[in-house]
Amino acid sequence: MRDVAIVSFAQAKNHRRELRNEVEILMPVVQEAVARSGIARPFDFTCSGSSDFLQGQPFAFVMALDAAGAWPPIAESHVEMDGAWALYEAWVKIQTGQAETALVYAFGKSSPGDLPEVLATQLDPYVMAPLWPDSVSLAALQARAWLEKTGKSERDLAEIAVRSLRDAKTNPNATVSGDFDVATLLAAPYVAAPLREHDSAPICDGAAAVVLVAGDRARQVCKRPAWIRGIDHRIEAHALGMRDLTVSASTRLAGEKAGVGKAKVDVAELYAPFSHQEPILREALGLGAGVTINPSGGALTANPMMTAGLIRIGEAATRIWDGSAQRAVAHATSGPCLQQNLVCILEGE
Amino acid sequence: MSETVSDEGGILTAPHVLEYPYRRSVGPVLGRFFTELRAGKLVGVRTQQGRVLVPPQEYDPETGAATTSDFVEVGPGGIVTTWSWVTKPRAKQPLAHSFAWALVKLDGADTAMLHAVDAGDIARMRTGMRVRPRWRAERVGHIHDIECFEPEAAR
Amino acid sequence: MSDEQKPVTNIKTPMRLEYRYSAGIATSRFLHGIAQGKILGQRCPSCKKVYVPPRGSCPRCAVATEEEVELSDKGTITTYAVVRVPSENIDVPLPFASVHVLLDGADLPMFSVVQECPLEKIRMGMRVQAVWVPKEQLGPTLQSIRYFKPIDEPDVPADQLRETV
Amino acid sequence: MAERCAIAGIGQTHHTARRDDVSIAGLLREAATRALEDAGMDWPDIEAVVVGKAPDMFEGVMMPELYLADALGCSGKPMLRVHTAGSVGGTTALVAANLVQAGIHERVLTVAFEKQSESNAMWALTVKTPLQASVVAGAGGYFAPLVRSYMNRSGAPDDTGIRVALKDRRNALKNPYAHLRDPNMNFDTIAGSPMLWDPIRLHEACPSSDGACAMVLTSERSVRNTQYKPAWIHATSMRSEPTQFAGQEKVNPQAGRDCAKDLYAKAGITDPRKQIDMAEIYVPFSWFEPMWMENLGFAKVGEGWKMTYEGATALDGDMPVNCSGGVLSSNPIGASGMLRFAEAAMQVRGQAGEHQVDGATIALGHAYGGGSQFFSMWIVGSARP
Repeated sequence: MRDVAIVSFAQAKNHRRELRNEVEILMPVVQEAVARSGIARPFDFTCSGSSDFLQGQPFAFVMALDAAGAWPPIAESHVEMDGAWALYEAWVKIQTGQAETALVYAFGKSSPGDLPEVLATQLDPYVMAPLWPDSVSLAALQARAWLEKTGKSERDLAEIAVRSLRDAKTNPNATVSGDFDVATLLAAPYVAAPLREHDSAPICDGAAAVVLVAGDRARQVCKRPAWIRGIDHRIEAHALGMRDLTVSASTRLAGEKAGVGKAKVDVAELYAPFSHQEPILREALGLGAGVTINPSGGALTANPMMTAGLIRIGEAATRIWDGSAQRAVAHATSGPCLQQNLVCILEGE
Repeated sequence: MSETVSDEGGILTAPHVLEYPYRRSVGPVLGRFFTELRAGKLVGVRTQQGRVLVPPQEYDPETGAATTSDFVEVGPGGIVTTWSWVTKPRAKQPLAHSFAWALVKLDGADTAMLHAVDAGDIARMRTGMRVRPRWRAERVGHIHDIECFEPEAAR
Repeated sequence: MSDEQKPVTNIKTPMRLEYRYSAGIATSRFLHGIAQGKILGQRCPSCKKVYVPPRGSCPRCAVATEEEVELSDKGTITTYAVVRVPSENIDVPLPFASVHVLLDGADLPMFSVVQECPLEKIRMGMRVQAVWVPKEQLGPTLQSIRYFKPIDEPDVPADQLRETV
Repeated sequence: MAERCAIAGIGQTHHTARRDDVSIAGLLREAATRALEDAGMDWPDIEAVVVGKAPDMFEGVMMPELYLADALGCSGKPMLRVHTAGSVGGTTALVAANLVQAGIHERVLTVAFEKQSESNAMWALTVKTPLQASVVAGAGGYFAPLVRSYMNRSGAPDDTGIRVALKDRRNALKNPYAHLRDPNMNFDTIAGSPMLWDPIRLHEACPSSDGACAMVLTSERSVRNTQYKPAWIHATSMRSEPTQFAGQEKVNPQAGRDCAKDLYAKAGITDPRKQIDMAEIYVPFSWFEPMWMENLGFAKVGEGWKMTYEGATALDGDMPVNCSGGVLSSNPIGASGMLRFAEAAMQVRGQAGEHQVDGATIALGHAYGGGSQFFSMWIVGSARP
């Protein structure tokens, strides 16, 4: 495999409700990522991630191209997925030798609709979607299964939320942050028992962009490139009643293929939009007590759909650039109850 | 200005509805499932490895291999393998009052299916409890032919 | 159930999702202009081209656009089609002429409709002007421009429209 | 450094207005199992799956690849979902090919589909957005003015579009999978069909179809000994430009010209009309054949219509185009681009049956999408590159 590094990352502040259109949100983010990369346009490849259903408009990604810099014409593609998978496609393109540089971006506007209801349209259209189960209720099925299997409590989940919100205080882009205590959080009513508001990610709008560069060129433009030392993604059965919800088999497999266990991990940015999913992911990736989890505050403090996975990779890269980590793991997820997962290993020189 | 259009600090917003009455062809396997539902029966299908999938699928989710033509009547009772409690149901959801979402493993099935459980109160819900379908009187061959599940103990 | 009932082959799964659409900054400014009977484009700071309706960027230069330019409500048809098939998103009675109109002072055409003209008389290069709803009905929507109508000005030669289809 | 990539298996469904006999999963599996069988493989042989389709509103399933993972034997495997508007079928094949070319996977299944009958294509393509005066009536309403501009600039005879439609519909009679197969279709029925989006007549427009296409792409060492030898990818390219900007050339878009130029350079093609034996190109409205002939460099600007008029693009012409009947005869939008790519590969494998071009060894697959702004292409050959 060729050496490929992340050399820049930018993201929008993750507002709960963003009234700008997708081009207006993306343009400054893409410009910032491009400026920081030290690479002049055009990029050899551009790839983006988004989903039409979030804002209810077909071809939202087509208009978003206005922000990318697509003139003269560029080699470009789009996944109807989180931008983390767009980054994977760009990494593959570089591996084929057809590109040395790539711009990856993603955007998501969830605020125009009722996101938990919109996400019900992701389900099997014959036997699940017609019941309109919301995404929080489905996650709660998984949470209960996990709590009952492990003997953990709702207090353990609240502690994850408290830590995330505290860590997000240093993240200027977080939607929510602050000092909370477990007892206060536990006094709140259930949203979908056993989950309370703090157990699920805030709904927000956002955008992010990343620049990838191959080989020595990365060293020329970046003091300490975040090298992609492994990247893999796996999916598992869709129907919730056909899999063991208390583990994440696809994350475990992707982590093994990416090589998480080959060396010590300093930091992990895990895309866990629900509190109980963080320990499920930690277990699947074999991340022990010595690993700093989600120093950005994670998805529990900012969760722009189709973007938060790419943000995990960008946040992990940031820890490599600033020297606070030598080896970082980034994770992205998609689908109900962690159906599809991507794992990316980043290392400093 | 139209009353539905709002000016929010200079930016205009307006309601947008994405609506379509989708009509889905279901294929032979789900077709059998819905046909049996209309008759007040629940069936699964056997995989080549012998597992019984409920709802039945044309394929084994583990391997992609086609399932067999062996349909197996299951239930009607089953056990709740996990559940969550909805305090305020959304308009499109199966029940208008508080209810549980549950994965229900029907007797004779190897997989669990998603549906609502009308237990009245969260205190009546527990993992492992037995439930049975509450059938709609007018059935058309749809997942909604099961209005919901309800605790067996209620009967 | 009667045994005569046919097997189920189809199900109905209606979908209705409600959203609150936001027009964004540039389009909102444009629509506020329309509500005052003005057509406001935006000029690209880099290539100086004028966009209408503006979307807040020049896709050619990939830069944000800010500078507003008031445009004439007269323009030239660069190309057109006569629509004779119904479409759920369109309220105009059939058949109608769907046209690309290059407003005077703009550098790319906007999509609109021409009326008050026999369909067979419509041609590329034809000069047209916006017909607005009555002043008291003006609102922040493109429906404030009912349609374009022909005006008595000489056609613009085709070679001058080449880059503005 | 790229690995050679073979097209080892190809499958498609019968395309029709409403495939009422299958589920969405069943539709994909019909194409996929045919591709697997053609490649001499079964589900466990596949390492990764790449799915493509156009807007999710068609079926009303958001990111349907999640639900389809089980149906495509994807449990424990990587799955990608591509969406680049109408070009998506082609782009999806290129993303799948990249996985092999990069040496990441040995055997990749790629599937593209659309089950348009679950809703309505005109609705799904131009969903009404508030605060805008919607005057574009579906794809036909969008492309008809561009066709008029082409007619005006080129001075092409008015019946050029009718001739293209007649050729493609006749070709479709030789393709058992095609949607529109009317043996009585003739010049007069096309000419006499109603103008939907004047200058586009009903029979000069593509149908709305349900359908799927699948291919098994493999590394050289994974090719199995089956009835047909594999096709080989000689070159790929993709190019995009923004939807609308000042000074844009919409009739003969630069993204398409650049894409073809890049493609030919990679494939060592200097005279496309001589060196390419046949082409499957994305022609949803008949006039796009001459437009793309110019855009792809088969004809000089303004002269693409002459190829149609002189019969060059007919099955027995010197540059056969859309021998399968093309998009004009079958249009499951998400799959339409992949069908072009697959039909090109079928030709160089000699498996195109009645619509086979004798001795085809080099073929072009082409797809475009959005407002004539997304292009993807490949050159495939019977010989290893």
